[in-house]
Amino acid sequence: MSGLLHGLLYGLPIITVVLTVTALGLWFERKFAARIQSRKGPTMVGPAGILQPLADVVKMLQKEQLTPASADRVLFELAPILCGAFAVATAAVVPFSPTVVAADLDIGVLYVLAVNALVLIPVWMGGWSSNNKFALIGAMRAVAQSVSYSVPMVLSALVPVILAGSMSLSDIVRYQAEHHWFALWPTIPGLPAFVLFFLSSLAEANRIPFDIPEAESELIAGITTEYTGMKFGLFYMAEYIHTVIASAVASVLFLGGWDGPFYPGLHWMVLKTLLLFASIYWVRWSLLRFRSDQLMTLCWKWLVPASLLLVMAAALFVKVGGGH
Amino acid sequence: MLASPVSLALTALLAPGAVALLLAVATPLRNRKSAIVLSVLAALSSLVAAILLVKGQLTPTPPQLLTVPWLLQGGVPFAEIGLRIDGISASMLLVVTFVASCVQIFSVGYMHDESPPAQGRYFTYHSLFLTAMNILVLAPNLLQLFLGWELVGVTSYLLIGYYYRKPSAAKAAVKAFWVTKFADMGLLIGLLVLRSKTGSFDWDATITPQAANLVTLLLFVAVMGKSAQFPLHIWLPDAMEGPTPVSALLHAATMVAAGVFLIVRGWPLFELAHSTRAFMLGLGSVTALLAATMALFQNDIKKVLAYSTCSQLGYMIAALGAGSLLGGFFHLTTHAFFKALLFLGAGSVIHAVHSNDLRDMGGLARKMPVTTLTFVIGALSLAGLPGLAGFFSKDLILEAVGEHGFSLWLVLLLVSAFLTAFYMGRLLLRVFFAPATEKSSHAHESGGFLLLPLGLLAVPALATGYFGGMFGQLYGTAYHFHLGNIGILAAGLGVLGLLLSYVLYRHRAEHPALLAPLGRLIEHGPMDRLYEGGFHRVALPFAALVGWIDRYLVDGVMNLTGLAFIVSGQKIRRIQTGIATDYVLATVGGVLALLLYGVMR
Amino acid sequence: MTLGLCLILSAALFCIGLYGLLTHRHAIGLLLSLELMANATNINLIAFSRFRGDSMGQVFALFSIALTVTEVVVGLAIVILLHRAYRDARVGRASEFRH
Amino acid sequence: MSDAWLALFVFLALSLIVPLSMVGVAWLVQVRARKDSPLKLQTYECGEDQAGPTWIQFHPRYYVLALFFVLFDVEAAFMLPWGASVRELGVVEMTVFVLILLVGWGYAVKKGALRWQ
Amino acid sequence: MSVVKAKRQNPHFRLDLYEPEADLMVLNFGPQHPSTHGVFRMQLHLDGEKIVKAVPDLGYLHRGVEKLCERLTYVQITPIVDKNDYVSPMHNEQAINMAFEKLLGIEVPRRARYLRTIFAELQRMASHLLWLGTFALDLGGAIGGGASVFLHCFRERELILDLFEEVTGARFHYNTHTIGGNRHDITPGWAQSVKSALAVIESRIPEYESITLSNGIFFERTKGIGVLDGELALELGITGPILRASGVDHDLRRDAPYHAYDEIEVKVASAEGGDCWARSVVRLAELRESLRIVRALVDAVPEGPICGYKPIKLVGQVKIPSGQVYSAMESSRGELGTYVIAGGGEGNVSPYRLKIRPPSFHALSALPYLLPGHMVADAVVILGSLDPIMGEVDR
Amino acid sequence: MIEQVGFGLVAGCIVLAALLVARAKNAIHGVLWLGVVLGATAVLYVMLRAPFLAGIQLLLYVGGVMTLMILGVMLTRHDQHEAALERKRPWLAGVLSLFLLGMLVTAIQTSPELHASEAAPATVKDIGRSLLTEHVLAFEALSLLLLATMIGAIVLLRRDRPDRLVEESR
Repeated sequence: MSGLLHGLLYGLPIITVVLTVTALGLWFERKFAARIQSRKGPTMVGPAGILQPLADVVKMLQKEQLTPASADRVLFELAPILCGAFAVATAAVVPFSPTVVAADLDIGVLYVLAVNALVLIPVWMGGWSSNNKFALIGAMRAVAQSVSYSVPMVLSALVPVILAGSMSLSDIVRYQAEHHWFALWPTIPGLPAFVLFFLSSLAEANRIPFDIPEAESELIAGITTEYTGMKFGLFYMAEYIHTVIASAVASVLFLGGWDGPFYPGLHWMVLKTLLLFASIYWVRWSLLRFRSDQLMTLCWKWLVPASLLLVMAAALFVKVGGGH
Repeated sequence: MLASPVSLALTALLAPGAVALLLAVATPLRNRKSAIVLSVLAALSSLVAAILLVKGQLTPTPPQLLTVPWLLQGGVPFAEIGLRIDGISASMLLVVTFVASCVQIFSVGYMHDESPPAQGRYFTYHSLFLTAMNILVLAPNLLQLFLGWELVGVTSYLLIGYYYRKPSAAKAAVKAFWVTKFADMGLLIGLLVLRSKTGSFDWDATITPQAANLVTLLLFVAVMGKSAQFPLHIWLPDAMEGPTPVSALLHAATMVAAGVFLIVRGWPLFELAHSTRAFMLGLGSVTALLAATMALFQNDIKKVLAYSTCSQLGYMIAALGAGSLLGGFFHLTTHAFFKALLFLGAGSVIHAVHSNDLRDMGGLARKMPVTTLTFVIGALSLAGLPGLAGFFSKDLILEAVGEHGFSLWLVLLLVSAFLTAFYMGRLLLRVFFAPATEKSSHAHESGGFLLLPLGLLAVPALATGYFGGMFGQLYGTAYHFHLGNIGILAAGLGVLGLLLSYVLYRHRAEHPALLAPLGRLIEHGPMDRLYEGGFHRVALPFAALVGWIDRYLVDGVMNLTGLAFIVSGQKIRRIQTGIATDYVLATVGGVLALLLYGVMR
Repeated sequence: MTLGLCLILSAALFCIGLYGLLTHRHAIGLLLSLELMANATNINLIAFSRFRGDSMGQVFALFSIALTVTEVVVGLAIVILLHRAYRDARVGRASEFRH
Repeated sequence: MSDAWLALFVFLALSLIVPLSMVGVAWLVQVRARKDSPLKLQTYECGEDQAGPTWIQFHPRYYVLALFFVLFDVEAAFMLPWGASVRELGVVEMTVFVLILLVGWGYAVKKGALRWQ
Repeated sequence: MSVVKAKRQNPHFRLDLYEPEADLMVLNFGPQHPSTHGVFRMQLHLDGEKIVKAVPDLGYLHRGVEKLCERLTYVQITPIVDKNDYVSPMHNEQAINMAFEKLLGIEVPRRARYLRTIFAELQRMASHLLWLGTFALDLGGAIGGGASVFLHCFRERELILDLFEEVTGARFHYNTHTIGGNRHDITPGWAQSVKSALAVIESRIPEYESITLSNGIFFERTKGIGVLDGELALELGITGPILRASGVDHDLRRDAPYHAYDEIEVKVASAEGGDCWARSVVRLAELRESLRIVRALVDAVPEGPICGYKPIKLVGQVKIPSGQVYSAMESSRGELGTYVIAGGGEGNVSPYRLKIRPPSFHALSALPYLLPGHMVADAVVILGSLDPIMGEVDR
Repeated sequence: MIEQVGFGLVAGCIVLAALLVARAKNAIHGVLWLGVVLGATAVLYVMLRAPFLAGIQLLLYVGGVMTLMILGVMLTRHDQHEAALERKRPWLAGVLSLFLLGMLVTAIQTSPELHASEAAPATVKDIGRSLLTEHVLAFEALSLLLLATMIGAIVLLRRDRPDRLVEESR
């Protein structure tokens, strides 16, 4: 029974905080992008426009929800909900501090990977059920991109597992706190694996900056073309939530999670997450898009073998006695 | 020691085996040059393994066995298969792999003009043959030997029929196959008899002399087939339809010697079987003489060599019959080398002249000096010229036969030694030293791939004789050469034969008048005619009778049953809808019925 | 939750899969039903592993999952080939096999 | 089932409730059109009528990509338990495993099966 | 859809691209699409994401400008044609007035010619900046790096529009050219403003180049995409930067000088390759070249009248007797020609027939040749690299 | 208590979704329902103290096989996706299946109940050790199988020339 209580007591605040951070992140992104583009960004709603995301949500809630006549109705309605749910679900196993973790599973890494593999399904569902060609092309791109990038993601997630000798996220952080952050040492499997993991976990869910399935200059709005109102909002939100949580997971796996001097763990964790989060937007607002096939080639030709090599390198490192 | 004998033997066995399998399966690979490279590499690695094995066996070691049980029947293996490594198998392995390597290298040049797929096929067969031969050589018991024996027969069939578009080649292949298969029945029955008498397929099982006689006699039937002993020798000359390197490898050096090897391997049995050995001595001597006479008048260079092979195999059998294990095997070895050399030399000549016929050749000594030199070495070795390999082994045989006193068999063997020298002399003169003909005038020396194996083989053809001691060691018997009366006599006969041929054929292509009637008789192939007659008189009427019974009695019954099946089949075939789910349904129904039955019971 | 209950659940799943296998016409439907049946067997493996306190069942289930995945891969490739040949993925059309 | 898993299921339920409630609220407060218009429910195709069906048959080459993903995922599934206890286990076995798979990868790259277009 | 039929319809249907294992998806790309640069439709036949056949469909922005011109007096035409190529209105005005002047045989004063040249080049810069921005938008998306480039380009374009505003009072549809010269003279400090604006733009050009030409992603996305060979380009009547990117060195400013181009040397930029990359290279080089020309001319503007025609007081005042003429100039997109048959209308105040030859129209005709074989994402890039302005295509 | 309720929920979920798979009218829906079955099975695995297998089930089955299936459906023609509706002899199949179910249930009921062992459930490390020691041969053989599948599928699906097109254009 204590499990139920624990889930409730930690789950609710975590979800709330994640949502809030996401909203703040949205605001931050708009400000940040505006700065990059020599604009000011939102200024009207609240101080420095900080309540703009809230205004957006209210707007979306009010909008009329349309379901195209020729769509597959059930799947069409279901897709955004599942998408949002899966995006939040990953947060369950992330240790935000030594104690703040909703469910400290001993196969946490596997759970993260599995949920990531699932995100593809609602995305595809949304695209396919719209019965819209742009959405369908977006869905096919989403499938291809997710499946491709899930391979290097899984493999690079193996690196910390091997180094720490455990699949529990908490254990991995604890190990890093006792030794060193994996992104720093052993640098050779660590740092590239970090970059690989982070990028491919974004790419896998077709998230920024790998949002080719939604590339609006080509596909209008990709899979969300037919979505209106809050259902579109859910897709949109899920994207940001996912980005936040992917940042959190990456900082747990490679950047020592809550480990850091002077400040309590939670602060460090939030700081690292936000830094990664900001770096994504930095990339996003300054780079052009790859073509989908170029991304795919990049993944299969280089990232997959590279991640395999990293895994073997990590195993060798452990075997020769590094990190005890 | 680089590696354990077992792993060496495994290498020797598996390298060509793997290549054969790979080439058999991977058609794209087979259709390219890679087939040749792979095959030759496999043969060479086998050779290296064999050399190392022999080196290891030179110090006295107990036989190494690696066996796995086969065909378990209630926990008891029906037989075992595996490897047996001792002096005999190691030395035989060396001979086989050495000749095979030489022949494969030779084939690279010889088969050069064939299309790549055809070459690939050829080399695949070669690898297969080497595998089969190694299975045979390394066999720990008669059953596996039989396995290898049959496989070798199959590859022989494939290689004889290599030019399958040529009717004569196809016919020859079938003939060889059936004759040897017929003989192999003996081996099979012998095997079963052995098993029933001793409960195993091992040749060193305890057995009564009587049973040994029976078994060995049956085995010897197979040997007669494989080693082309009279009267089952008829397939060997026809087998010359295959490519010449094939003749060199299979039908001169290794496969036909498998029969001899069987006797050597089964010596514990044959040693007990005195009557069989007496039969062997007689038959071997007769074959030696008969084949030698037939070789006299052949105009096809390969047929001369083929009959000569028959004759030499007769020698070996006679030696074994006389009880000289070492003699038989020693001659097998030397013969393998010089006969392979001769065949390859003949191949080189045929390659240059584009004809098999002796009458088209002549004057090649100038044009093909290397071929000539090596060929002459081989021929003189075969003729038993003192100092060359053939002399020592032949001497050992004659000594062994003559050990029990002067006998008819010794005379036959001596005469055939004389004849051997005579026809080889004729061959040499006709091919190399006679005036050039139209065809041979355009001939020129062959390329490196053809000459390299000739050179390689010429060395043992020259020198194997001096390694008798080594072979003795491998066989666990002492060997000391001493020149006895018989040896001098044989050598003298050899020289005489050469001289006579020089006198008779120096200036003329035709046979001298003196020999003409004999020549006519033999040219028409008395044995073939005998077989043909037998075939017409006996087999055909019998076949007709069987055919009648078949057509009117059996067929009638069969047709009736067939009709019944067709009718019912047309009804039943509705079940076969071709729809997978229907089959699943039927399966489930069946399973359920079975379950029900189980529950009810 | 007892072993018996797990086995009954697995049996039910298996029979549903069998029903699907017998009734579906579309090749994809057949594959789906096969998946159900494979899943049923995996449940069995895990259940036995749980109630006997033995890791073997899990290892086997792991292998079984991997094998099922390859089965689906090949199965779908065949479906696609069938489709390529007949422009139709209904197994009934493939009854031309029998000719 | 340990407490952590119970907590996880609670969390999953919560994470499903969040988007559900959002959609629910949106359904309550959304602006509704006074009159239905079939044009509004038309599928968007840049303002034109749909040209041909959307749910078409796709090319099999997409399948090869998914196939490789699944097979590599299988590989990863086997690498996970190994990775968690590399310290006690061998690397060679896994190296062989990986190398064999890389052969398949090389084949696919050579045949150009991993392209997307 | 039968394959064979499709082949007959379009000789450039790429048969080798289509493997009939899958259905073709027919997709309307436009008219309401973010990347069609206006209202333009391409019907794409897709095999997966690969374009097998492309049918451009235009006319969504047809306003009947040419017909309208027959009802308007010569003076009224200038502000109307401003809206044709709404990205470079100056060129439209100049082209139409050049035709009328040629018909009337009026000499334009030297000062006016200088001003016209400066305006033309400034306009070219503004147009190319806008092209760069939208092209980056096509490549990078409105929510992404593309938007950043886009906004930066607009920032610089704004400077040029400010300059125009200072002279003409309008930011977009200037109506500043008239028959025989200009209507507005430059203000006293204008030359200085021009130079400071140019300095800003020049300082930012390396920035553009760093996010385009020296950017790996940009290279990957444009190199070898949409290759148009010079021969086909000539055959299709394509002119301007697209033609020059295909290796044909042709520029009216140098080859048939007008305005003050005979007094200044124009270094024509051209490139080999004919792909989107080459087109980008050419346009960026032209940006620099225009900058150089303006800078050279702005201090050398001679004194004198700005109009060689009597002051116009009424719209019907200009009367052109019967005659016909074709005159052409190099706009930002290529040869902008005007063909006028005068003598229609009541009292010779309107043209009998007026035909505009817009360069974008010809550029679009290359689409069926360029698109097949590429992917949907490339279609956007190719279209963007052609830089069509639907206002002048559909007129 | 919570276990019983949980098991009941999960089992109900599995059976219901499985029935929907078997009766699916649209192949895509069938695939998605299969996803529900597999996901619920993962929960069952968690209850059976096999969390690692649950994760693998999600990763491989739900993530992987579902994707494959979805693509498989999209690679066939859509007008036939509805063809799953056409079914054959549902009565016969139903009776057979029910019969089999009855027999199985009887067999399970009559066999002696196995009591839950209190042995510690297998951990991930146990599985890893078992894989690379006892089952190392099967493990390596699996990699060969995967290799064969890869190559086989590529070869199967490869086509050098679109021959149908050639015929048509003649």
